[in-house]
Amino acid sequence: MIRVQTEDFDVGLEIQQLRLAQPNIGAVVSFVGQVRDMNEGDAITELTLEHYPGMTEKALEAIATQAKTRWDIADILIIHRIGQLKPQDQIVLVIASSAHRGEAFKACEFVMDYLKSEAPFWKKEVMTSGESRWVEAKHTDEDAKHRWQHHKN
Amino acid sequence: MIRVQTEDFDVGLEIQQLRLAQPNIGAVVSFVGQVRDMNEGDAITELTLEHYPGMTEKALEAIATQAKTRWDIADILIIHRIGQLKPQDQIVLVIASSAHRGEAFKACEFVMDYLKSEAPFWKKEVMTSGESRWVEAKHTDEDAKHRWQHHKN
Amino acid sequence: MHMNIKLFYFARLKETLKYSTEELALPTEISTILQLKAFLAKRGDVWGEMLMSKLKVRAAINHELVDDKATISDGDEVAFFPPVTGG
Amino acid sequence: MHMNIKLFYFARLKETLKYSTEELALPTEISTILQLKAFLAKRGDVWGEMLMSKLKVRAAINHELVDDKATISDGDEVAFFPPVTGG
Repeated sequence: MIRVQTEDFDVGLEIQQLRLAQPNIGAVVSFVGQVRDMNEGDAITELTLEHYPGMTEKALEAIATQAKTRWDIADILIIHRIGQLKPQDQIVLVIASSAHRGEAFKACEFVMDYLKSEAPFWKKEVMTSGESRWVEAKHTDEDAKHRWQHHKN
Repeated sequence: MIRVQTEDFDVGLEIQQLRLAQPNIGAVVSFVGQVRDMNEGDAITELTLEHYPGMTEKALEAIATQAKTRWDIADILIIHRIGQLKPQDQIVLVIASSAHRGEAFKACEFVMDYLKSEAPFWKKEVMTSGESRWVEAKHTDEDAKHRWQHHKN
Repeated sequence: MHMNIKLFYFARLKETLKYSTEELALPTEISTILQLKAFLAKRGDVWGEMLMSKLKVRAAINHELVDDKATISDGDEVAFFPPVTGG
Repeated sequence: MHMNIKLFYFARLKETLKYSTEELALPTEISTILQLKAFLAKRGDVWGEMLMSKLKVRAAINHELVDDKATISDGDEVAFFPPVTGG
């Protein structure tokens, strides 16, 4: 399931729903991303997330489908927030449930690595000086994605 | 932090506490294990978890310390339940927080793999027939642990 | 025959070009993303800088990421944006 | 001189041996886990089966996992249990 929303989300509730939906699975792995209070050495007071309505949802859907094809996964949930956020606000939640913990760990990390380099979201941050700037893409995120293309399972 | 307890735990609350404790971290990875309703082809009605008071806590502490030494981790929480559980009850929670998502994923999975083969817990399950049996250790759990001894980072 | 497309710009591109979206009738000689970029670059300094400079610009056709060689069809939705930074 | 140790059994071992814990004065010739197992195995059928059979039995001294060659000291807490199955 994919959700792109301005509202915050309830991590505990989402994990519980995926867990209870499947009595035959034992493992639920989740990733929560929060806005950091610092970036590139500057204190951050605000972060705005822009997205590409229509394409963003489709890109996330494609990433989740790829993960489900590649590993033995019961379900995947992706929630990504847009709009104005403050330090320590939650940005993103990815949950993968599976009968096997190794599969759930891989699928969840795979989704995050692909989301970071393929899903159309852009961050603009405001510093304590009042100046704002677009966050630069990190090539470590590209590297993280490419890792999955070179190794099996 | 290590907790071995009969009571259930609140995953959302625990994740939030680790997350909010560190304004400079962006990534929180968690694993929740639940009692499956089937094992070895038999429907399960109950599960009892025994442990070795004193040694169990020490073993979990040692695993968390090892993970913190090996990766750039802000904090690790391990909660493991003991006593009588039912299908779909939560058994175990592991949370790792870090500035880098890759480190948090690795530390969380490492803790689970080591917990599964080094922490003194034993499961006894009751089947629908009323018969009970000790759960056999899986050598896939040993394999999962050994994996970490052979690869760097 | 002209192709009619819908164009979208996002993030730094939207801000610098001061365009969020536009409808465009493309001259017949334009059929690839690269040709479209070169065509838009002729609008002036900021356009040339943003679309033809070393700044990485990503393109999508109908919500799919594509490269410079991808061909555009009549009625397509084309988008230009910087490398993504979500998550 | 006798060594006094405290012994613990867990899970399947506790159940089969019908012992949870005991205090033991060890004969002087016993100094390793393997020797302790052989000594306990002499108690009879079930003991021999559980401690000397192909069933994997793990041992801990003072809360640390050890192997058969580990040596026991006076006052130690020694435990025997099956492979663990938590998580």
